[in-house]
Amino acid sequence: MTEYGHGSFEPKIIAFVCNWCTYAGADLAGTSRMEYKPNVRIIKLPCTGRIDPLFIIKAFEKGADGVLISGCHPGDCHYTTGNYHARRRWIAFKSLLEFTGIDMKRLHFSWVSASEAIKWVDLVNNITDEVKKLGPFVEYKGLNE
Amino acid sequence: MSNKLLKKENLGKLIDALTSEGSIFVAPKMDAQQVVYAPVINAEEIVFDYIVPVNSFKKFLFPQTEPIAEFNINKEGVVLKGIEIEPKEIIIFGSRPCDAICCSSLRSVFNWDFKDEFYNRREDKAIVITVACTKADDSCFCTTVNLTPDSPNGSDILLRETTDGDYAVETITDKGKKFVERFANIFSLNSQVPSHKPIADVKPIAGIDVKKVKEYLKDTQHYENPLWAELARKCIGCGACTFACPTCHCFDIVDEGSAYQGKRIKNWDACQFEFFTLHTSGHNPRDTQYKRWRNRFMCKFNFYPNKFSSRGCVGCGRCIRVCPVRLDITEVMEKVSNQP
Amino acid sequence: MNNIYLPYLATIEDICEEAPDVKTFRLVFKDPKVRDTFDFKAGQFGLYSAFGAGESTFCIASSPTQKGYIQCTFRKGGRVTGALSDLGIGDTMGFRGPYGNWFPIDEWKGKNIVLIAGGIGLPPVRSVIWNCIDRRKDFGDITIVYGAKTVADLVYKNELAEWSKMSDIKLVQAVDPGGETPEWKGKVGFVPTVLEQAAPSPNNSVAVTCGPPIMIKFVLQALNKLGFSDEQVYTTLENKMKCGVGKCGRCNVGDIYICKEGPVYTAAEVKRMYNDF
Amino acid sequence: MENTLRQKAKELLEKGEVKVVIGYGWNKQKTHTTPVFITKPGDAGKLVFNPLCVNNLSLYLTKKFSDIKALGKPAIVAKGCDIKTIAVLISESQIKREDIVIIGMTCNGVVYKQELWKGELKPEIMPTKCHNCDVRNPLADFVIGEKIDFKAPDEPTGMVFDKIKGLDKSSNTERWDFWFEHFSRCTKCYACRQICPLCYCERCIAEKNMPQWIETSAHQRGNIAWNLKRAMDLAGRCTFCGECERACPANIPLNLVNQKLALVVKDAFGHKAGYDEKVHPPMIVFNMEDEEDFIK
Repeated sequence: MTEYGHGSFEPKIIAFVCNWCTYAGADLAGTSRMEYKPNVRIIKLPCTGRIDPLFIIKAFEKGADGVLISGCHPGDCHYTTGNYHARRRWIAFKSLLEFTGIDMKRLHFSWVSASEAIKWVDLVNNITDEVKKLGPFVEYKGLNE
Repeated sequence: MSNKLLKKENLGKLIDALTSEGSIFVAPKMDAQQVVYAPVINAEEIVFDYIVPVNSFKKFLFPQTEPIAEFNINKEGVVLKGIEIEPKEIIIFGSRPCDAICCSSLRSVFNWDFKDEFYNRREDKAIVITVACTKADDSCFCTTVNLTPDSPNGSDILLRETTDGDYAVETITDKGKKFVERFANIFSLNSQVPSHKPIADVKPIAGIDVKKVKEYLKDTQHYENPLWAELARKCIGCGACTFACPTCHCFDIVDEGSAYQGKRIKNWDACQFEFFTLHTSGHNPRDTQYKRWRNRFMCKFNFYPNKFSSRGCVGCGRCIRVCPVRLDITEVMEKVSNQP
Repeated sequence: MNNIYLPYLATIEDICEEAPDVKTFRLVFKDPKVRDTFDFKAGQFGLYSAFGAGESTFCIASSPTQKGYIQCTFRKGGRVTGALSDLGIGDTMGFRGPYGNWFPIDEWKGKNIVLIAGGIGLPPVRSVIWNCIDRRKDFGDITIVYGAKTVADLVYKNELAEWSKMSDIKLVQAVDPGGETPEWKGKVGFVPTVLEQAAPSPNNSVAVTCGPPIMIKFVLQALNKLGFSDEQVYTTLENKMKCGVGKCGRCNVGDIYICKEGPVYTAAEVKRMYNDF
Repeated sequence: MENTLRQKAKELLEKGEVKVVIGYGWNKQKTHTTPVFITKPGDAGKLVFNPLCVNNLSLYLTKKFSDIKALGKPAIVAKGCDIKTIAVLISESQIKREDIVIIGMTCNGVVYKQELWKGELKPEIMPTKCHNCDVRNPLADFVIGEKIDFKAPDEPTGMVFDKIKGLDKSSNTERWDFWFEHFSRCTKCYACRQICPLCYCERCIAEKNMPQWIETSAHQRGNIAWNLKRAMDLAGRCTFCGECERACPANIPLNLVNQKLALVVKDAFGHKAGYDEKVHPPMIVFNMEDEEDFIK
């Protein structure tokens, strides 16, 4: 624990994003030369509907301090309804993780469209700050031994 | 028969003495509303009123998950390191005669050809202190498989409860003898012959002839008997019986870790699982549940006695108690005994 | 501590793409001591590790007479073979073995040898083939019958060409009907049929067969028809294995632990086993 | 009641309307009931029904029991709660209603574990599901037993729900420690999965190894992943038959996670599993108006 002194801890955040909206939004942020926190690692998927709850568990298992899941706004799904299905799943999964005692400040959901580069930048910055405040996810990391 | 006595009030002292030396003291204790073998650090944790713990103590000799090697993958190649184990002394207190005998069974499997040092080193450091059974339930069937509630085989020390609530000590092996000598101040000398509590009266199940069962299984023709499918029809294919069984030894070897480093781990596995024998090609030699169940039965009454010259079924009854559909191995033994 | 589960490390020196998804690796042990002393017999197998993925079992496909390296041929199928297949020349993998029994080649001195293989069943037979070729004068006639689904699926294409040129070996190649190409010069038909046409004599002969279970079944029938007794026919049994050393409990056919007492059996022995294939 | 059941079973088999009756029978010592498969009318006398009949036999209607399927059309002896599972199986196209005959048993409750039975059914040895049961008089092809007068409480009550409430009130750390302790006992025997009639996948995610999603080791990492995934996959489907918890050799309180999710699904999507075989399970459909205030 001591090795993570305040301020020196840089959280690892895994973002599962959909190909069509959020990834494009993040891409826009990049091509527009917007600067944002480098703590997020993006994993692109075809659609938020493709995100199995196990992906999130796996991210925590592999050392993520926070997870962000982001896709198209309702109604904007490239596959028409993928994000509606995903939303249902998140409602259940979020409650399950909460019930298991995982701090919901470590798991974030958002809708970011292809044009919302600024929203993406703010989101990542905010989440990074929030997770940074929480410190490393020692509970889950402790499972490694 | 030695004339030593282990007073119950001295158990705490024994635990303290052992744990201060770094040994592990395992005894029956309550965990999640059931009695299990688990490490204890004081005598108050020990449960004395039990029939057999729900788990067997094999996990202390053959851990459910045991790393066997570590590897690092880098540009130059792979650095591989075998795990070295130096187990601590482990005392299994409150074992039952049926459990105690599992050591010789597991040892036979882990040594019939290649020698598994992981098992051997652990077992070498284990001292099994058995308490003869004064109680049994309707799942116990040790006498049916030719054991008794006070049989000494497999134990290092056999304790018999006295009417005063203490234990009369009988050392069975050299290991046990040395142990009693080492703690001479704890194992007190007994001037009078103690009166023992009566040993549990476990009647052999009428209609079961274990010899007959073994003979029956030797005939490869009997493998085809539709009886097997019928008897095992309700089996749901979970691994509860195999994980509870003191002599089930099947395992899997898996790699865990990242792309750069990881461990190779030996994990308990169960012959009851559908994918246990599945080939990559898609072919599965034991593709239906009854075949898997038959294999387990064969393992207990054919492979163990014939191949490993040791005991497969010890009659502890765990597989019966733990089975969610109450598939009773003794009912199968009876059916097989009655085959022409 | 003697750790029976600890593999030797080996470097992949060469990779040959035999057929779609089938590769042959040439492995050289890293430890010079192992490299010099390692010995095995044709028919034995090993457990090959792709670190991080696990271990997979297949036979040693090279001949014991070829020293300094071993070869293995496998088809990419599951997790481990998939990971192995991703490795390249110079990469490190693990090998545990040799395990199991072997073809009693020494007992076959002076006999005619018939080798029958189908598809990916050729590797164990190949070990025997090279072993016999390297000691050619010890044996009588050598007949090889090999077939695969399609021309592309034939493994060891270079070696097949080499064997076909040898005057003291009779090689019959075949592909299943529909698997032939316009250039195909070999036979078209299933292995058992091709075998019957080739009609090797059972006199003073042994036969070795390896391939998919269904092929073996019909090859045995064909051999019986040709007059081979079950004692004259050898085959290998393949089962899933994890430990390779008779402990993990999954390769058994009834009371026979393939990893220890197998994988090589005569057809007569196979017929006496519990029906647990 | 048992006689009527036996009579009915016999009749169905004699007429050839069904080929097998899946029901409960005694074990040899008559201490436990166990699933039996009656194929001959003469064996119908083996059928029993009493508070020890805890198993949810609808499990045997699923595909994985191919040899039972091979026997022919089944009749199943089912309590109201078991019929709920059958309804979910039908709604998920695992079985067709017309392919089975349901012999519904009216039920005053069963024991939580058969070992608790001392000859009398007392509320304290009954599982939470029985205290909240609103299907004591089942809907089935045939209903056997007297009509039972029992009204389920409006709000779910009993140990499972009390514990859920308790956990909901406690802190993240307390909850994490609670589950950490319980999941640490998991031995990955998969009895919870095998006994669950709704865990009918041909190849469970736990057995998929390309990649290995759930580590097979029984260490905490693998155990948590397994238990969370299992619970998640039952969200909106679990009918609270309680078989997983009963089957668990390690006494992990699986009903808590399952029922927590059932409550969440009921609140969020207004769905209760097992009451209508014509309604799709909630996780495969959606509503435009689903809650989304947690999404930024």
